Amino acid sequence: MRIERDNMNKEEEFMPKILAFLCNWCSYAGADLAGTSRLKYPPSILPIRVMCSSRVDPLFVVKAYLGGIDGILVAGCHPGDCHYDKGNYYTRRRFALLKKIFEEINVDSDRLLLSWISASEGTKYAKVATEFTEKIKKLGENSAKNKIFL
Amino acid sequence: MEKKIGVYVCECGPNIAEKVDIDKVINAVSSIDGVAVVEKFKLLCSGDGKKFLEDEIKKHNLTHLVVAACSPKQHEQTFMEVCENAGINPYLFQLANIREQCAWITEDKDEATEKAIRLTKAAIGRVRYHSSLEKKELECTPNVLVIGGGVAGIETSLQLASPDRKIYLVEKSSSLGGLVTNFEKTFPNMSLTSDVMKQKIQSVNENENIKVFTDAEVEEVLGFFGNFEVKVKKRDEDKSSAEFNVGAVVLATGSTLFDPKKTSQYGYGELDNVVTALEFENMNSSGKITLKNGKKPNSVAIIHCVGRDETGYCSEVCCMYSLKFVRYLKDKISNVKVSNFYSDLCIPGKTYQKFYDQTKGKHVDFIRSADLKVTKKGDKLNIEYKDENGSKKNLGADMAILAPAMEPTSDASGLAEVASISIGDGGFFSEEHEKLGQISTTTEGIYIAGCAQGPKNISETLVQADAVTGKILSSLIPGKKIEPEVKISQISESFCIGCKKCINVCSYGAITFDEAKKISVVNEAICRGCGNCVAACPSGAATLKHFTFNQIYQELMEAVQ
Amino acid sequence: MTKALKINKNSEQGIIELLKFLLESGKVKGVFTLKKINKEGAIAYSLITKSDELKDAVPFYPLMPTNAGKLISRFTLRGSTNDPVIAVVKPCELRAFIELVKREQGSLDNIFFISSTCGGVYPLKMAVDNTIEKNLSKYWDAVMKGEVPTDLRSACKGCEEFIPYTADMTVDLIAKNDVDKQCMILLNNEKAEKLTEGIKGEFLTKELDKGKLDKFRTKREAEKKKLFDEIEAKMKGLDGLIDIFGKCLGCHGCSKVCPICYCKLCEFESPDSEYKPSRYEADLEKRGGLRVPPGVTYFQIGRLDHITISCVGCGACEDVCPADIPISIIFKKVGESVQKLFDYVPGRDVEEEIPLLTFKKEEFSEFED
Amino acid sequence: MIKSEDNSKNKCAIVSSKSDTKESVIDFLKKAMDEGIFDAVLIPMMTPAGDSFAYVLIKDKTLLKDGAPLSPIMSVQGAKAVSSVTRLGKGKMKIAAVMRPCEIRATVELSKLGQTDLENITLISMDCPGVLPLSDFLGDPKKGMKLFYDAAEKWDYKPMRPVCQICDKSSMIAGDLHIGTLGAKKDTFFIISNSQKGKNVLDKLGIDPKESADSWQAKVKTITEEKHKKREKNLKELKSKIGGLDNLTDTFSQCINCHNCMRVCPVCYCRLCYFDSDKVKHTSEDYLKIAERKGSIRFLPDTTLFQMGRMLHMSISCVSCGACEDACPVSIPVAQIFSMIADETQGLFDYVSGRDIEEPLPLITYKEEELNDVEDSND
Repeated sequence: MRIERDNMNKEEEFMPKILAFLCNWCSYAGADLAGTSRLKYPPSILPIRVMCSSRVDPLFVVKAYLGGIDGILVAGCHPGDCHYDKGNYYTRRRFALLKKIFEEINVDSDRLLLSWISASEGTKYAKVATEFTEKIKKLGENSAKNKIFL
Repeated sequence: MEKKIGVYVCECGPNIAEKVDIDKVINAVSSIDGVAVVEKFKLLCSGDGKKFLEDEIKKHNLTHLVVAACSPKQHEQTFMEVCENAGINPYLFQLANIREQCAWITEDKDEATEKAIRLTKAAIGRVRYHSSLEKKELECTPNVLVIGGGVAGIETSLQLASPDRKIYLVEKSSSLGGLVTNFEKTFPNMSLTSDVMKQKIQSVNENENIKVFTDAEVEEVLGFFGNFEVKVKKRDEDKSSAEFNVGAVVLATGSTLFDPKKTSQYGYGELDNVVTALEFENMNSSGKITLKNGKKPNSVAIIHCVGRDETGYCSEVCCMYSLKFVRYLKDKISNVKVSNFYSDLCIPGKTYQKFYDQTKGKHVDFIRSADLKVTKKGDKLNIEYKDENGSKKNLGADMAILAPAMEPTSDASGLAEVASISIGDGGFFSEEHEKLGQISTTTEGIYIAGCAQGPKNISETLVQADAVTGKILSSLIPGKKIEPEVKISQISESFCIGCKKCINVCSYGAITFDEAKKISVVNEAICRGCGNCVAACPSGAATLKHFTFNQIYQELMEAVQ
Repeated sequence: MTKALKINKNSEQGIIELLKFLLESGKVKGVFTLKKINKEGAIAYSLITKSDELKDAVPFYPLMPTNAGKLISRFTLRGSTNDPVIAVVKPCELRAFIELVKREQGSLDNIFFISSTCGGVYPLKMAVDNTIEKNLSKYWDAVMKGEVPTDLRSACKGCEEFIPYTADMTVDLIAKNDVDKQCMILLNNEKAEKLTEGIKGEFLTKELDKGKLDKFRTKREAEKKKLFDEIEAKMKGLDGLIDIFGKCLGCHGCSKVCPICYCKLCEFESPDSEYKPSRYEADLEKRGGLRVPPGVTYFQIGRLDHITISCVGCGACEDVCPADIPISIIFKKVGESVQKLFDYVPGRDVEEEIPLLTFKKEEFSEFED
Repeated sequence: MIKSEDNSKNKCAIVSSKSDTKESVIDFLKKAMDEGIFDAVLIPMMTPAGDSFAYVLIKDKTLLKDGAPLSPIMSVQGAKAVSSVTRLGKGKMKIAAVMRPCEIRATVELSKLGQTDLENITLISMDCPGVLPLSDFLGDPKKGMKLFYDAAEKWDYKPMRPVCQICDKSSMIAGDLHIGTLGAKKDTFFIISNSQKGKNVLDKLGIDPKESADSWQAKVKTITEEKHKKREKNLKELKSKIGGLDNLTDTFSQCINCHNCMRVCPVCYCRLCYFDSDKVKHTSEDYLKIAERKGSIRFLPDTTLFQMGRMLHMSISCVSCGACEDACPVSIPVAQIFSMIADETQGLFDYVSGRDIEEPLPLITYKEEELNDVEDSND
């Protein structure tokens, strides 16, 4: 017996909801630049501004995932360019750990993405947003959103 | 008190209005709990717009403000000021970015509208959990401690000293000037150094706003930007010490030269007529370039890259001063034959190539070599080497000048500890950021100028002195208090278990350990609010103001609801 | 080759002899070891200061009532002990303590460790109805033959870290057919040599029999593979996870006894983990229904994130789980994988930095987009 | 709410349905949701793997059919579920919580302790046949299901947990509504309102409680008295077994300080337990000193202190629900011990935990003249 709600509307095309944790100094600025350059990318990406990618507690990612969010992007300055010297190196380790755990317990590790996007990489941001959205579309909706027994 | 949130959507002229159905946004958020008023306006960042917002806040007795407009990088500050003017705490405000990351990224108005609604809801969800934060002001002293009396230290001191800013210049040797005082001329324009230096040193000594300590060293630097307590001790017999407060510290301790004795291949210290660059400078300054036997050398080998393998880096300046030595030699001994042995030539920049072109020529050879060894052959020196093809060659010379690598001074690591900054590549002080923070360190208010940060020439050193001066002049203004970051981390005394993870990951040394209570404590004057410690803390004892768990969590849950 | 001390008594009695000598000679002030604490035969870790109390000590009893690493952490939490103390612990307990020391939750000063090649322990449940006592001779038989008793705890059955890393003294127990006659104590460092100076016994040089231990490891590996395969078959995405953790009571006993869980207040019991009414309303809107209290899966994944990097696979979590969830195997499996990722062995060396508190400038590019 | 030990005035309604009691209870809840009386229902439900039960807050009515009021086990004490939903505020939803009497009583205690806001909650209790020991059930859930439902039907409490076997409050009316199944026909149940809130629910559903509850009450009385007798006997035995410090210490000798009992206890509500706090962490010198005094101490040494401390902290609110015993990995009869202590401590103040929401907690009130027998008589 599996109790869950099937409240998906299958008619409509699936537009994923993707959270993007963006560091204030690089990636958020990069995302802004994508906009000011009028680059087009899917509106599926919902930005959350943090001062440094190292503020992203992996538990936010777990919570967001179990909350049913389809994809989670963590983006920060390129390694070596962290505004706070070395925060993103820790981000990378924490992310590697979390992703490994997701792989190991066999839940959607593909829904997690780490990317380095500088303030001048508007194009890269638009590209990452587009490609990640496409990837998530292929994966389909995160089934966690209908689960009752989490 | 009941929350009354005001939500204002900016049309941004046509920028948002044409791409987002603003009325739909207004509709979608107006019934949210706590939202007292939702309005749109043509251009909220304009004078009219700001006035409008201010009036609205007062009219509706708003407790919180949400503006849906452009990026916080554009106008967060603007609207925070509006809040302040209207009498609410500027941190009870949140800006939803519905322009750069919404209106401008899609042609589909429906999609943009939906996203705008989400972002606005997220901002409302977040602002509900904002807390008032108070700006803090700290008294500070504009005085500056400069450590090292070479080119960098002297230049910084002279530029900064003023009647309302006292400079303490601490030099460990008995006189000011540093390495440069050994040089007769400087490349590439071969101008006379000594006159300029003498003048500068005199200016320092005559400047009543600069207190010079020679034969002295810095024993203690405690505190933080704006308020460092410094202890200086004389190295002389009475070991007298002085204590004073400064707002900033400049590390300008320069560099020293690699000791060629550390490697036997050059025969330095064993063979006659093998001299170091510095010894040669002195020889030249004294006017007589002679061999041990008093004769003038007919052939000279200048050996570049001495110690490059050992130190693991190119010292940038040796090639250029070796060229300068060729000039010295050519000036003083006609027909002298000079052979330059190098592993790579470093001739950067817009003027050096010319200097090189003018220097090479008759009787001046440049030989790319490896596995070089200096031995004695009769009364001459013999330079054994492998040429570019790998074949063994020999060359005789009367004299060999070694151009050793530049190394950090022996007291660098001790000083780094005193100033709580770190040592980086090659043992030099490590700058805050390889690209973005060359003269600052991870400790705010402690700066590096000149060769203490890594090998560089005099002009580069002077540029750094200028940069440090600029930083200090703009951030440490006499009579003005400093405002430390407000959005900083804090650690709950009752939840902290004292595992020091936070201390480990902090780049700024902003967290100290209270040994008595066995817990971590944030130094509010130092923390810069990155939040790294918060994610490192397993028990949620650390939080980041304005980016608390709840604030971020509410924002993200509302965004995807 | 290391120096070794041979005492002509069975291994357990030999160690008791050594402990007695240490207490009586004043070389240590206290001894940490498993001990029978009442006439019913309840076994608990005890801190012993008088040598006659050692008569009830059972240093190698196949039971881990609590992870001793956690206990010694508690003992030294408020500062290192002034008086020397010696503890007889299992390899995983020692590793746990080293991990705790790295987190400032204990001090190695003045504490000496005796450990052994470890044959594993029985489930806590078996201590309750006294079945361990009945199984003792079977257990030692298996240990001497280098076999894995079938009713051991699953964490122990699949454990390959049965040789202590940082013990001062190591008693060789596994696959040695004379442990019932003699006690061979390897003295791994000068401290150990100094401590044993003056004791009656034979000093010689000796080392662990690598061949025999490798053979034993192969058996454990096979057991581990079975356990891992079993759990892997259940880990079928989120639904599999919900099936596994569905019966979790939310008692958090696993974290309470976990030696790596050292927080004063667990993140998952903090205000941040509470649901506000609005959150319930939003979730119900989406899901139609929600388990209350919510978050058992979140708790488990969160704990995996917090501790697997240092999980020593001691199995304490599973022992206390009232819902019999195979936590220890899940944590062991994930732990093995993440520890490999960072090339880290928890408790191997106190100087080895916890991977999340350090970094290399160039690494993990495979995790970046 | 009225003091409900005196049930004689109770009037009830008899609700009937097509099929069995469970179905009719679900039907009743569904109707109430249809009428908009409740927006959501808190009720146990089987987990997807089919090996346990958990409380689920249901908003989607179609899920109700899977509700399992009176599940065979108590994996989570219902009061903890109610507290989780309302601790931070009453919220907008009107919720019916269908629970066992001991769960309702614990909820009432938590409400007194500020751990739940019951304004939007309607507490519905049911006659409780007891629950199976958790470990028995988890060992073979299929067998457990059959065992439980067969026994429950016959009101045979022998397979149930020891503390359930001696529960004399298994039909206690403590919530807003009580569903009586004892003495009812298979497809009916009695419903009794116990508060204005409960009355309003019945009103809105057009149910008029005008029938006599005598037959239910008679049956309750028989069973309660039977269990009460057994209770007196068992607790007397227990008392002789654990009385005295040595016996007590022996009883807790297997305790491994996992504090599971405290964590699952519905009335242990502290964010950080005193016994997990810094206050119980000593220096090595202190530990050694204690050890030296006795020659040897178990480590950690404070097991008995923890249990006695817990008696002091929560026995006054203990509802004898048995969750602690279920969660104890070393099978200490904690629930029976605490139930015994609770009888004594609550008796001291003529207090019955969870009986009445208006009744103040004994230790936060006092009378000027009371408890003279605990005072030194020399005054």
